[in-house]
Amino acid sequence: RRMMRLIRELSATREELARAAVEGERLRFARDLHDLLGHSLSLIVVKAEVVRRTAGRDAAAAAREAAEIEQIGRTALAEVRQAVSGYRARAFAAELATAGAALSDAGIEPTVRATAEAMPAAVDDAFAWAVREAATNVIRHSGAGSCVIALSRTDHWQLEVRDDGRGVPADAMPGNGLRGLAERLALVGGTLSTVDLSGGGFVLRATAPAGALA
Amino acid sequence: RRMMRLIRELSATREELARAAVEGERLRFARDLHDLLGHSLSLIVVKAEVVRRTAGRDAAAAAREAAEIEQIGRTALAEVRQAVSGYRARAFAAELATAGAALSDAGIEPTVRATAEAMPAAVDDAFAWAVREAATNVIRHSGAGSCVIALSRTDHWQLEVRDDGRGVPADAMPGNGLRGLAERLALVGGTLSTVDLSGGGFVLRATAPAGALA
Amino acid sequence: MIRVLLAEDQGMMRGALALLLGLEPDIEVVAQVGRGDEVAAAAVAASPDVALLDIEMPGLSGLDAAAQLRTAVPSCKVLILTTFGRPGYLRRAMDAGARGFLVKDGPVEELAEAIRRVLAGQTVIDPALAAAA
Ligand SMILES: Nc1ncnc2c1ncn2[C@@H]1O[C@H](COP(=O)(O)OP(=O)(O)OP(=O)(O)O)[C@@H](O)[C@H]1O
Ligand SMILES: Nc1ncnc2c1ncn2[C@@H]1O[C@H](COP(=O)(O)OP(=O)(O)OP(=O)(O)O)[C@@H](O)[C@H]1O
Ligand SMILES: [K+]
Ligand SMILES: [Mg+2]
Ligand SMILES: [Mg+2]
Ligand SMILES: [Mg+2]
Repeated sequence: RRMMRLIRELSATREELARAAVEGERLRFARDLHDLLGHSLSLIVVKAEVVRRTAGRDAAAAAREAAEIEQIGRTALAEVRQAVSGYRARAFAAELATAGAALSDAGIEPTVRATAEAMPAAVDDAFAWAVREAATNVIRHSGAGSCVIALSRTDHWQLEVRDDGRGVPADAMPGNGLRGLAERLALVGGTLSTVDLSGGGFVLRATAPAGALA
Repeated sequence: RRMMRLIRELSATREELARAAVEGERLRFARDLHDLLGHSLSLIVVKAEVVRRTAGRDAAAAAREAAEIEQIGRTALAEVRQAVSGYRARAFAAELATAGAALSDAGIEPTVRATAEAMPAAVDDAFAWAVREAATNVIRHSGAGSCVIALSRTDHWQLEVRDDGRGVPADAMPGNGLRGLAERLALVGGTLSTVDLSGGGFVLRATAPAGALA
Repeated sequence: MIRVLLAEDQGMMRGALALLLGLEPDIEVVAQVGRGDEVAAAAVAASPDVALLDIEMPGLSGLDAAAQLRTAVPSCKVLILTTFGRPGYLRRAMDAGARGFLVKDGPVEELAEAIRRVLAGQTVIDPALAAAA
């Protein structure tokens, strides 16, 4: 009975937390958005009003105001683009950092080789999932001493997680982790493959097309 | 031991869910932000360029373009504002919790009856104000032992805060609280009314139309 | 002529608003400041009928400047001009004695009208800001 109550309580807390996390994130977004664009857009509107009211009287002044509007608009646009890719690019980077720390904690030396190029948002999200699942598996199943995580881009995006552990035992059961990940990757037109190096380690390879939708 | 494992598993699931929820929100936000503002800002930049080039030749055309920039900028700002209030954590729920705690602290037993239905953002904000002002008044003026806060929706939204205190004394002075609240409610097309139960308590009733703008 | 004081820290915004208000036949911008802590002194010197105050300014916020103005030049009506309403701003503006609360990007004709109405004793609150309050 105690257990039942515990389960109920934990599950309520969990929902609460998920909701709180979303709310917190929303609030943060709202504030960012507000700070980022409020001033620029207001200034654009008021300056456009100046142009409208003075164009007939002083063409040179109107042209100068218009040039300033252009400049403010371009800067704001660049800021929006930066903010958008900033929000989008965070998932993979965050998971990569978490995975590295978790591997270290488990006594498995992590090496990361990642291109600095920004992935499209959909790939970033799918690969965030992949690196999390792969690292969890390495920690749980490999008995490895080191693990290399490599992100590269050729004509497609590729994430490889390679460990030097014991590989897959003969009596291994297929789990949900890899199946779910394969489904997740398929959603962005990507693939999942694994290579069991028979006693010499395990490789997980996720790919996604370079032209995947943003 | 079984319990320990259960707790660990539930806590892992919980983190997972929170992370998934936040990631979903982040993506959604990035998409919104981009669609919302990228287009408007690009258009503003292009039109400002037109104004800059034509101001010397055709003042009327320049003024027309400027008016359009004004309009685009204002609409974008209005959308940003809407996003900001839409993304903001619901104020009413927070104020309701605060009010309940403050009443309890003051020795007034609170009872809350609220529909789970979500109010439009504008109503939520106005009612947040109302519940704060009403609870403050109950604590300051009523001498009540209990207070019922009820939120309901029929063909309109209604918030009622009823206490069993001494009611309004004959020599009461009109304050700013209720006047300000009435003005605030009027902004969303709502109303404020109060009923003095002559020694048997006080009722504050705020309403807002069901179709109030989100 | 309605005498207006304009407090706004963003120079381009201040210049544009002053220019636009100056185009109104019955309005004259008699003082401009870019810091909140210069509002009271400028108002004492220029004796404006209405002060338009931005909220986020260096030195002192427009909300606190409004409270100072109430004692420095009690006859001067305060209208808060802001980009966005942050939670609590409207409430604090009203508590500080402001009679108006408007967005900066509204048409200047509406701003001029709000100035006239505030002078006539009315309260003017932008619905978009009220919703965000
Ligand atoms: N790095 C690895 N080294 C050795 N074996 C591995 C490795 N990664 C996966 N495996 C083997 O593949 C199996 C399937 O992995 P999968 O992630 O699908 O399931 P799981 O980890 O067992 O359970 P879960 O559903 O919780 O992820 C594992 O049970 C394990 O035997
Ligand atoms: N729950 C209540 N019980 C008894 N009297 C009340 C109650 N609520 C309001 N009143 C009376 O109505 C008056 C006006 O309330 P109002 O909220 O407008 O002003 P206030 O609370 O006195 O001051 P403030 O401007 O700080 O809100 C109060 O002073 C009080 O006499
Ligand atoms: K003038
Ligand atoms: Mg797994
Ligand atoms: Mg009160
Ligand atoms: Mg400012």
